[in-house]
Amino acid sequence: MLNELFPNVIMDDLWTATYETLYMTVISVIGTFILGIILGLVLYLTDRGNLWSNRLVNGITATLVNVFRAIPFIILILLLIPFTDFLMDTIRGPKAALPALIIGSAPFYARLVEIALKEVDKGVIEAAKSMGAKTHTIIFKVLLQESKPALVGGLTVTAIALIGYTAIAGVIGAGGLGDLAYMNGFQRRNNDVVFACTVFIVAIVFIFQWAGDFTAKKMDKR
Amino acid sequence: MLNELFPNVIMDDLWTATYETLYMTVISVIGTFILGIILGLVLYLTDRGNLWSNRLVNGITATLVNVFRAIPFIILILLLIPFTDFLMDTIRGPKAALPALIIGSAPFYARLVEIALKEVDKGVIEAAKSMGAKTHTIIFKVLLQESKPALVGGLTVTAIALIGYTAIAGVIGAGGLGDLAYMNGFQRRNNDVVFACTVFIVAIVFIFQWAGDFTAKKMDKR
Amino acid sequence: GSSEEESNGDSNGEDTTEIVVGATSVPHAEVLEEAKPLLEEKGIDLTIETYQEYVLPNEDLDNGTLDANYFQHIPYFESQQEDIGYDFVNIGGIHIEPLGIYSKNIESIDNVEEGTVVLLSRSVADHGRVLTLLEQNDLIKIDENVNKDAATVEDVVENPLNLEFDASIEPALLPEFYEREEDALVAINTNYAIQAGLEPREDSLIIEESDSPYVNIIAARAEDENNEALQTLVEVLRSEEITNFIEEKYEGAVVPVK
Amino acid sequence: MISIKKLSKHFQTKDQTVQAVDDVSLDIEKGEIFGVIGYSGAGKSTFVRLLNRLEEPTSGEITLDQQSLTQLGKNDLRKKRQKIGMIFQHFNLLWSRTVYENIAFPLEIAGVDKQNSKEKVDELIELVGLKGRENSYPSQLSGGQKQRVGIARALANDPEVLLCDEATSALDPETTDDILDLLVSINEKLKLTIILITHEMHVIQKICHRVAVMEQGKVVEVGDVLEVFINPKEKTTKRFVQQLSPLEHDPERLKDFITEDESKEVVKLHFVGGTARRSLISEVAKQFDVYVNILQGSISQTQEGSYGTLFVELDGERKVIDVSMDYIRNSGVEVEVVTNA
Amino acid sequence: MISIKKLSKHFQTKDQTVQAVDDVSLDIEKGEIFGVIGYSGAGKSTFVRLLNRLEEPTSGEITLDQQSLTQLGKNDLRKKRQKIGMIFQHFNLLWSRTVYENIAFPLEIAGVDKQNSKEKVDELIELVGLKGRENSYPSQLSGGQKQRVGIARALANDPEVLLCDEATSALDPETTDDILDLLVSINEKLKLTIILITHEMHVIQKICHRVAVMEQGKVVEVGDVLEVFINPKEKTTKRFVQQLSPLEHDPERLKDFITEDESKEVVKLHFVGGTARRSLISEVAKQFDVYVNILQGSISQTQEGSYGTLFVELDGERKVIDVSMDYIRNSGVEVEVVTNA
Ligand SMILES: Nc1ncnc2c1ncn2[C@@H]1O[C@H](COP(=O)(O)OP(=O)(O)OP(=O)(O)O)[C@@H](O)[C@H]1O
Ligand SMILES: Nc1ncnc2c1ncn2[C@@H]1O[C@H](COP(=O)(O)OP(=O)(O)OP(=O)(O)O)[C@@H](O)[C@H]1O
Ligand SMILES: [Mg+2]
Ligand SMILES: [Mg+2]
Repeated sequence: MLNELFPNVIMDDLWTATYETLYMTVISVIGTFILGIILGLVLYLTDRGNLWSNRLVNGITATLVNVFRAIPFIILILLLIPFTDFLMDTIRGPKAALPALIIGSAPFYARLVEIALKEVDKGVIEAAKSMGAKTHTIIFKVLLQESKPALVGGLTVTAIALIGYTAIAGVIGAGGLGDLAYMNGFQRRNNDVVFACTVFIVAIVFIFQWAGDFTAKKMDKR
Repeated sequence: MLNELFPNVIMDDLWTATYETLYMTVISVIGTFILGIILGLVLYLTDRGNLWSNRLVNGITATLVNVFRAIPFIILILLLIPFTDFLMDTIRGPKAALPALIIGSAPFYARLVEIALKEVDKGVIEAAKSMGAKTHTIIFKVLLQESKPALVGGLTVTAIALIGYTAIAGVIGAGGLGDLAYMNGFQRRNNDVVFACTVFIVAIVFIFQWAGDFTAKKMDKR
Repeated sequence: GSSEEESNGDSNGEDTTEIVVGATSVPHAEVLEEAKPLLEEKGIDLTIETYQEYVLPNEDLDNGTLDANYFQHIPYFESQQEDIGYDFVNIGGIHIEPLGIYSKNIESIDNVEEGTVVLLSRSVADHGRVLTLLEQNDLIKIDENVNKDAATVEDVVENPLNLEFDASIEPALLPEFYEREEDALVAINTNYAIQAGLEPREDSLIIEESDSPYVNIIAARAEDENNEALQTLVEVLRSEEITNFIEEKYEGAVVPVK
Repeated sequence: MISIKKLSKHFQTKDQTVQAVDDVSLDIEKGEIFGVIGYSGAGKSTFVRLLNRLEEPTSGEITLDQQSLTQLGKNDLRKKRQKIGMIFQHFNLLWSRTVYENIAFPLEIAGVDKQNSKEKVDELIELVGLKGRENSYPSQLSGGQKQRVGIARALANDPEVLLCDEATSALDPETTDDILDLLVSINEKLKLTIILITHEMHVIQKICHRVAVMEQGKVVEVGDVLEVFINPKEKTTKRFVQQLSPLEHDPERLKDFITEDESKEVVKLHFVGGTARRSLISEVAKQFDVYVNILQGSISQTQEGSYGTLFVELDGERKVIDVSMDYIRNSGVEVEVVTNA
Repeated sequence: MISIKKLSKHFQTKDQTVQAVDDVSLDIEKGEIFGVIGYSGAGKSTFVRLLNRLEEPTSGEITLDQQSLTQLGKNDLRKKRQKIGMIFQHFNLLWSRTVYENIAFPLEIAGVDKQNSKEKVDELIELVGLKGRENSYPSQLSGGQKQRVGIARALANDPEVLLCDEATSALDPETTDDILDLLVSINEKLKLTIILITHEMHVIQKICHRVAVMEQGKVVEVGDVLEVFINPKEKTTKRFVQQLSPLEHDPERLKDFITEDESKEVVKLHFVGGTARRSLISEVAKQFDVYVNILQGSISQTQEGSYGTLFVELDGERKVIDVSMDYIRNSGVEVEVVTNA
């Protein structure tokens, strides 16, 4: 039955592509999370009136973040090839896509982190300050804790955007479902492949969204 | 001087591309804003425990939003061709890119809207309820007002992501700076064109980011 | 839309005819740009629509957005007609972009080791070409039942050296891979090779000959087979001025059809 | 007017079920100012939040003007709520709106036109003493100023019922008095029904007609203010009433006077209004050979006579002291000998 | 210990400059409990926020233990702050932490190990009466419960200075008393310096040594509690002191007694401690042919004698009334004839 409806779909390919998509997404979500939180914190903390208030650092970080968001992803991949080669020792395949994926989406997540941090009640930051908390403590025990639901929500959004980026990462042979849909589906006019890939991607998106929503809800004690 | 450093850059093309990018971005930001706010509100309001708490509607909206985020943008553009033809009466050029741009980024903004709305203090919603406010009033005068800085922040992030999307929209001849960079720069190995385009894109990103930050800050009376 | 412009052109009759031609950026669009003033002299107003990939230009030709397109070679043109059922005609071949196989470390095509990686463009239109080239050098064998021009990696039936194919690379990035994947065989379209500073005839291990069937053509809808404007277009593109331009500009990466 | 029947609200936390409101039945009349007191966590806030259904009851029924509030449809509830003002313990002001806009909000909701709205808001701003701060945002206000914005907002739409959750507890005595006077005058003029949570007994005393005492979700005592004050039955109530004369029970300070000495006795005189004569102490001094030393306490004049508690030392012969005590008792004043416990 | 010199803080709003704290100079001793009162918006919160530099002063200087706080580097300020506890008017609890974790927070900051921290936190939870609610989140607590978490948190790290901004104003009298007792005992045991903002005068009376009265950013009166209470100079102060015996000045209720009748005189007796004899009223009754009817008022015993105000009616012949009044005056009690103004 399935074979009739999907004559061109090769299950093995589909699974490999799924694995590649998950591999790229999960690892780059982790990288994006770490890098994005750091950048977001710097953006927030160095903003006027905040803990590290520093125009210069804020300006530089904002510039970096903006520039990396400005460069079209495909060109970013190209620019990063030497760096990728140095870091990953390969410039092909899912592994090679990671630097571009992370560098492409971390600035984006950084902005979401910044927005989330701005929503933290100024009162509790003051409370922590009044207890003589180190900036380090304020960051880890107040800012990041009190903005958890928004941070997780933002990460979910970023993760799903990343799934979209992995499709573009196909240009360096990274594979994945988006690439399969383009190569074997779209280019060869195999609509069944496009459809099957889309269903799989939708499923992954749903799992990510559900996990994100669940975690955010669980964390929200307001 | 400039001609020497940028031998392959044709200023007219650059300006046209800039105009195209701005045209696509600005119009689709407006569309995304409207559609995203509506979807985000529905997501938030129909969530458990909120004003319109409705599992079914929430489920359907979430599915729609997730599916449209799941489809790789390049495939989305192609899938939407009939719809675009019907709506815009053309399937080529910047105008034809708009439906795909809006439909591709509105679900994304919708999630950011949802996150922003979740940060609104439950107490003020209760206060409005206790005054006998209509849902309509609560939406427009409480939820959207009290989350303004986060909504604007999210829109800025989305707008900048949209600039990236316009580059992909090049496949249907939408033009724009990203396309110029890719076609005349990257594909022809004219690094000066890539560089010039990137500088222009960065400038646009900066203007968007600055305008967004400024507006958000101005609105934040906390 | 451009179809309106076209009807305008028809009603205006003799003075100017407008034609809309779809092309990929390099070299097609560049060649057309060069031809534009020449065509103007002959009363033809050329509009160039640039495409990034190889599906839409045929689609747009079919639905009337374009009057002709100039991006595909004959084998792709034929396989598309067969697969999708377009009713197109070949108005005339213009040039060949010979495709070569390069490698940084492999000295000769006879020294290819077991398990070598072969990198191909992600454009399906190129796959058959590369595979045919490899078959001609006895590295693989393609299923006899498939049209060689439309063959894909899956159609390789004999692969004695266990070559590992990766057919998903953005064509413009192939020179980068050549630089860095030193042990791989990289199939690079000549235009990208030149732009990256390679000398196709010298640096390639194997390269298509000028009798290659992969001639890039002007394609049009069947009903326009005898369209005068399109005939003029082919004429101009084959003229000496354009031929010289192609030879000078692309230094052998693009070879005009004689 | 408001009739509450077997109202309960339970909260589920990870470890336990909190019975915030537990089987409460009450009737509150139209135009009444009804006080609710109780220890922190007794369920007072939850109780008033049930009254406009900000909290859905676990069980029980609330009838407002013959209408069952608990069964009201969404739209009817909304309309009803426009006539129920609420002052929140934590203010719940909109940070995105200025003082003026916050107060105008209920008027916007009720669809009052700009002109009328402006008049009303200006008047309220004047009344709560925020003139000149109309354009400030809540973040620029002090705690008490925020509270006053909350009060003005609750009054803006001329409610028929006003729910006050610790409306004055962030306010200084002067402002408190002003606000209370305002509430009383509206109450009298417009027959506004007020339900008022507070832990400040002088607020209850000053403006409430009746008072209910809550403890662990239950109403343990309810009655006319004076009645409850004069004759508090529950321990909680007694503790609250004591707040009115905070010094009287300070045992530390009485200790020095309580001695083994037979000729001196510390007694607590409890004036409960009614028959008690005001000149009691000088009468005793005149008739018996004892000195009456007032140690501490407070007394006040109400419509129904003297009310209050005095701690006095009776100084004289043992026998005379006893006789004097009998005399005082017969005048309708409760007498209690204070010993060092 | 804390020395404040010419301290000012101005806020700029759209329309105007608010002089929240205006040229305040004060000295607060180690181990002192220092009260601050004032109307809403007087600048009290801003004042204490300046003391730990949550608000940067516009001008002026604060010295703490010989160290200029205003010139302290970031790191030193941080260390200093660990020894300055603060209870916020709006609690400022972390919603992401349970009651237990909120109270343990300052201990985490100070790097106290888990074991010691647990002991301390459990003890504090017990003390503020939140046993059993350790694992609740702030959103599950009542207003008073939140306030108590804030109090426990401020005390967790054994501060040397405690800044309390309306620490008890959300609390019922019983809990308030418990908290105040706790503060006094820590104050005595550990020489804790407390600066306490409140608008509840009985809090000042119960635990403060000195009190400052703020008005429009300025300290208009400052002195020992009893002194200020007995002899309030400023109108604001008088209004606050009146809160202690809220009924005494109720002119409405005295009116009925003030008549044209020559043989009756309503007088206000002001006991100011010191020489005033406690048995004054019975002495008068015994010596003169007048009846002394206590109308209202309150009196209390302090270390320095009786203190308070009584309104009494003297009933007898005109001449005798005058003589009695002289007698009372000579006993060191202020006498004032009350007329209907
Ligand atoms: N950030 C600010 N911007 C502008 N004005 C402010 C700001 N913070 C406080 N004020 C103003 O400063 C004055 C003093 O405020 P403060 O909070 O110190 O008063 P307070 O004495 O604590 O009053 P309350 O008893 O009502 O809490 C008030 O008029 C207030 O409106
Ligand atoms: N959402 C909730 N989840 C769990 N428990 C709750 C919740 N809201 C209130 N409670 C609990 O219900 C009880 C009653 O709370 P309520 O706020 O009604 O007290 P209250 O009498 O207003 O106290 P206070 O004077 O301190 O404001 C408290 O023990 C409180 O912890
Ligand atoms: Mg409460
Ligand atoms: Mg204050």
